Amino acid sequence: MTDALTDAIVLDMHRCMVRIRIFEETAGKLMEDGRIPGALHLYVGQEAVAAGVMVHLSNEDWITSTHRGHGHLIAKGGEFDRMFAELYGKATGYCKGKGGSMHICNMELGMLGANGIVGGGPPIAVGAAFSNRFRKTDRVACTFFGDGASNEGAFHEAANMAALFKLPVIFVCENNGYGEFTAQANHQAIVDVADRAAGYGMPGVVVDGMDAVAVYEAAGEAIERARRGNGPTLLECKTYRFYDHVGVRGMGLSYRSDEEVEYWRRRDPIPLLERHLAEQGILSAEAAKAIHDEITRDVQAGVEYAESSPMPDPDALLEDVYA
Amino acid sequence: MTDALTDAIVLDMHRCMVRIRIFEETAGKLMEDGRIPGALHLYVGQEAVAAGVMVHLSNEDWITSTHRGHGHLIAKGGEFDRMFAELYGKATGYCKGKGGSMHICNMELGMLGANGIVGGGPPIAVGAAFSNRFRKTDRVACTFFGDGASNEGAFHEAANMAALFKLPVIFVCENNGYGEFTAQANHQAIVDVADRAAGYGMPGVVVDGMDAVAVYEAAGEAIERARRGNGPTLLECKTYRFYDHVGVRGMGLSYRSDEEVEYWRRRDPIPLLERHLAEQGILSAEAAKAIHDEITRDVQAGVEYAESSPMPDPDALLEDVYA
Amino acid sequence: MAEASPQPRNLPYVAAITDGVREVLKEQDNAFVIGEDVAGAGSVYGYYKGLLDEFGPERIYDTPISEEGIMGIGVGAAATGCRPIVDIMFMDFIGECMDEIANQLAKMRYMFGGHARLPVTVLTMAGAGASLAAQHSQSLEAWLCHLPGLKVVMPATPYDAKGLIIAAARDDNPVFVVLNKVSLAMTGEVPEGAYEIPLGQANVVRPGNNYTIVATGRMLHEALKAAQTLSELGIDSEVIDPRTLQPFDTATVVESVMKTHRVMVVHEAVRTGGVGAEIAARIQEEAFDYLDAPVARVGAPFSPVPFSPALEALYVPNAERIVAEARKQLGL
Amino acid sequence: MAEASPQPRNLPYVAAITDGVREVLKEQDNAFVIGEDVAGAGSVYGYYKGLLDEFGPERIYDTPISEEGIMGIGVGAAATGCRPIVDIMFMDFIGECMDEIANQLAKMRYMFGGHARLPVTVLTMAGAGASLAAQHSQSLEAWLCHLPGLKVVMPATPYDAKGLIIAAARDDNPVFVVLNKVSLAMTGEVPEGAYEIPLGQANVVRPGNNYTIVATGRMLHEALKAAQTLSELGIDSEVIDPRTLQPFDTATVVESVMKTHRVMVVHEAVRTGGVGAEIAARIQEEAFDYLDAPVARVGAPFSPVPFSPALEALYVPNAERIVAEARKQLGL
Ligand SMILES: Cc1ncc(C[n+]2csc(CCOP(=O)(O)OP(=O)(O)O)c2C)c(N)n1
Ligand SMILES: Cc1ncc(C[n+]2csc(CCOP(=O)(O)OP(=O)(O)O)c2C)c(N)n1
Ligand SMILES: [Mg+2]
Ligand SMILES: [Mg+2]
Repeated sequence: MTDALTDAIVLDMHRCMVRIRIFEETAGKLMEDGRIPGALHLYVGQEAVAAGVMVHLSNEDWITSTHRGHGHLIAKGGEFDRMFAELYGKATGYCKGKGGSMHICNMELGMLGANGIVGGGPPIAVGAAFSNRFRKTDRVACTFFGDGASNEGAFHEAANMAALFKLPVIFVCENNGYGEFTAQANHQAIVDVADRAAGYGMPGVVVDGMDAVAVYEAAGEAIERARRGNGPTLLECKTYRFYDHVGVRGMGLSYRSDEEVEYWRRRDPIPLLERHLAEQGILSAEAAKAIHDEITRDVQAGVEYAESSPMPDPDALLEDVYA
Repeated sequence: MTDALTDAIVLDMHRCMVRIRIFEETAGKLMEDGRIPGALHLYVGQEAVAAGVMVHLSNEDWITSTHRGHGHLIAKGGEFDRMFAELYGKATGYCKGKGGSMHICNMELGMLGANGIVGGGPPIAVGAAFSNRFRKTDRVACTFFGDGASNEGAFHEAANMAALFKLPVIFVCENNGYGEFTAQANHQAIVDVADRAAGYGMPGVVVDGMDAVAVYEAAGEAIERARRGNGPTLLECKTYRFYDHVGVRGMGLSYRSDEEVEYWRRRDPIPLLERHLAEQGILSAEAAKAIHDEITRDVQAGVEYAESSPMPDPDALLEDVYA
Repeated sequence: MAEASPQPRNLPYVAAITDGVREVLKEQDNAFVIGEDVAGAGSVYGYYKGLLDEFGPERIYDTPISEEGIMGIGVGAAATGCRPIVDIMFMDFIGECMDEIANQLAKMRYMFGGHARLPVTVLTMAGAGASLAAQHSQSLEAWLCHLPGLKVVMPATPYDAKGLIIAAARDDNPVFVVLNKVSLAMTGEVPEGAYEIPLGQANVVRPGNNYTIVATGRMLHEALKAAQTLSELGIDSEVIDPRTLQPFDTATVVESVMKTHRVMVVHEAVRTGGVGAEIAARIQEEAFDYLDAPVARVGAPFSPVPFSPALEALYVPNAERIVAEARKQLGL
Repeated sequence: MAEASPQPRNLPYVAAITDGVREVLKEQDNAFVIGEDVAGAGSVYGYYKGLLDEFGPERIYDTPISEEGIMGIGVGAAATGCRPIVDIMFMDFIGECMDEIANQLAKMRYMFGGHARLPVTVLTMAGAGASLAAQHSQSLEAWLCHLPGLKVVMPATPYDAKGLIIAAARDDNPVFVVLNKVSLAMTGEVPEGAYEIPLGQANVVRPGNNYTIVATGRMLHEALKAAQTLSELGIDSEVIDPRTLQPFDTATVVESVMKTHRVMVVHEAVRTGGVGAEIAARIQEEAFDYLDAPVARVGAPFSPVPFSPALEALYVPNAERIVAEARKQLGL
């Protein structure tokens, strides 16, 4: 069985979610203001998934992420300063400014990168899980991917191989109902991506992705199962992105209704967890606010670090192509 | 409902299967003798699938095939002379000798080619089905593929799109238990490929691929369903190839036991159907033999045609690259 | 171009693409557009905006994120009588469907002994300079030009975008139209109505006497800027936009070189193994005795596209780099 | 080569591959082989035969038919500490995993700012001449050589096959070893024990004075035959096998050309857009003043590989064609 849910764990998840939220809102505004170049895909709304899964993992467990990857990295232990620096393209960023938002990574934290290729993560995670087994560790790999990504052939091949080899990998589908501007009903004829699991011979589990505790429980079982050598699980988390595919606009979008957004906003995973914490007497509203304030300051410090960091040296252009 | 099974239909299927069998055995020997260049993947053992599906189709219905494609073309109406000529690389072949066994085709018969790429057929068939719908015909597309091919991403993407668009396409998986030298249990963690259907939102049906009548019935339903606009079906036919992946050796192979081959040989679809035909008084043993003899002569004539046909002209090398 | 209307009209590159596709949908009943987010959203770059309303959902289709499947629909539908316009959102993603492109689309006709016709038009977005990093900034046309059976065009201007799309769609072969994302807002004259820029014919954009610059796609504009600077150094450059990379109009380039005796090839793609290598190899094959200096090549350096704007600015070729390379080549 | 045993021993190319992989599995605990039908069957061409028995199922793995997934295992396992040897049965199938190759394998290190190491060795089988038609006969190394982050080698002999495989596997970067199916039975000296052929160094196989032929892969042998014929015409050819195509040893080739003044590049791949274009472009860039004739190129014509033996014989470059092209180039 998975670790019993202690107060400490719930508080960890809460802090993690707030860290992601404030980082993302700040990053989004910096992009809109033209301070961060390129395109940012914000994780806002989906925080419970990253938090609920990652709280089970150590730095020796691997994850692969997506184009919407900041949340995964924060939950895996990413620091604001180096992350912002990367988004700014600065030399002090995790990737020396060469990766940016879509390729941000930290190998020491076991984070095998955001990925600009939809469906890019699963095959790599299966490779990492293969490696864990090969190197005789008991570590797992978790691959995060979207409902849209579940239609890529790469997902299919990775899932089949993982099940065949009974590899310690968890396929975490963050079903936010859209691939870019295309609603799920217009990209697949099924409602639950988890229904695909049976076709590979692995369990498929659906969980409320707005409920960190529910994600925690379901992920814990899948991870335990993987660690015990019983193979992969497809864990589908039903969630929602509060903003547009790129950027910080949430409402008034042509491809979804404001009512739908409001419905999901009422299910915002952070207030949901905070209510739970308050009811259980684990964290008062004031204490929660103090956490938000502290994290806001940390995020601000991160921005300042990034702003004051130098751009990469011209020589960096041709470095790191080969080992 | 699908057409009632008349004696004429069963006799058609029988003739079709015998045509395939004798063509293939002959072709295989010609390859072993070095008269046919390259590699031939023989369809022997699987004839009931091609026959049971194709008897429902007209020249306006499309099929895509595999590297193991002669049987599909014969069942779709391919003529021995032009087929042998193609296998010989002669100018009179269906592809003017440019395709050979792995690319043999006949567009007028609705046969979109054998395919050297495993998993190559399904996306093309989905395109053909899309085209049928677009051009407002009631024609269907059938795509044949192996158990091994079901692990290619291309199959996944094609199946998902077909179900999403409710396209008139039938995914006919010929599960012969092996992809080359790898048994199914070593390439996927499932027993029935049809289990994948639910993950796309289409029906999955398993049928005895050694029983032409059973294939006929199941295929008929799937095709009818498609024609009525109700979308695709994944039809899995359990079958077996009597010979090696390439060539005419059947026994003494390292990756499968002779007992296994013998088990399936006892289920040879042709004697099976002939017993049925004899029992029903539709076709006596002598009449059956006469069919075999007649087809043997036709095959021989086809070989002679091919042998006496000219090689392509050198100019042909650079022709047909562009329209 | 006979059909072009005489009325001058300026449009941005993005709208010229729309206009080209619109003309195709109007004139070809069997044409349809298919790709990721092309219908409802009109593509992430908006170049199909309005077409769904204008032509209806039977002519423009959103798909799942399945590049190999999408390209397969192109192949299967084309072989059976349609004229698909397939959209691959970023050229960087052609790797996802490279098998479908190389082994089916490019070869089916030949393998079938001529018994298939594949009138597929593929639109895809290439180019760096938008801080989109290594997986959303590539120019991979060299892969396609190495594949017999395909044609490849690279429109540099709004006029060319429309005219080449129409020509591509009228052609009975698979044609890749490699678009440039940084050019989307650039405006230029685009006549109303259908007109076609013949495939396989280069465009001598700036005539000149003693230097030739062959520049593909957006690099045309950098080459024109460079030509301006070079003219101040007494070099009168002829700037040629091949427009079509496959089949390549070697004759026009060679003719120019016979006049100018010195030539540079410029593209945005990685220099090593880019189409510039083939062009350079051909020039020296066919105009060897006319060359007063080696054929020069300008392209991206040998690294993936960096994210950081500071590095990307060094990465993408531009007028300055063209001038610098020309001075080196010409000993100025 | 210091480690090579002195004992001469002849092996066919197919066994030299096995021997190379065997040495790698012996010396690198974190190396494993993965691919379609590589374990039980020892590959369709048999070049892993015996390794399953020798090293056990923890070192050699059969996979489903899933090229993108297989390459993904290579990427993920390499980034996390293994040294995978990935087998892609036919080079024609790299299109199935081109995204994994181009966007993950080649770029991960760079995108990650150097924080990843991808010691993946990819073995794959190229080449025409076996009546396997358009989808089982291609030489697509040009796609790979256009991708910064990859290395590419093409062994022409049994000796090189073993030595280049070992060098590839010892390198900390992704290296593609492009094998040739028609060479499998060819024998040659292959020392016992581990030896390595340094990546990036060309091999001057036949020294000569007044003509240079640069020939890749199996074409080396055709070039050597052609050199023999040419010697009867008074042409003393130097024949160079680059061995590694990426990084390419331009210096050795240029040095030869400075001596001989005339050069031809030969490969089996389609001539247009093949690596020969890049090599030719570089030669004229770096040895322009030494060239007495344009750099000539011999490669496959611009069509898919035909099935018919009658046509395939015309398709694949050979000694005759090399001689004919050389005579044209040299005016003999
Ligand atoms: C191979 C590939 N195809 C298309 C895209 C363009 N693209 C980027 S994000 C995206 C939508 C992904 O949807 P989903 O997997 O559901 O993730 P979400 O954005 O909802 O988190 C698309 C189509 C891409 N980056 N890579
Ligand atoms: C993309 C691709 N990968 C691998 C191969 C090599 N190959 C040819 S046939 C085959 C096995 C196919 O198995 P299955 O789909 O079950 O068909 P069967 O041979 O059993 O009819 C393989 C791996 C190929 N032709 N194409
Ligand atoms: Mg989504
Ligand atoms: Mg099979």
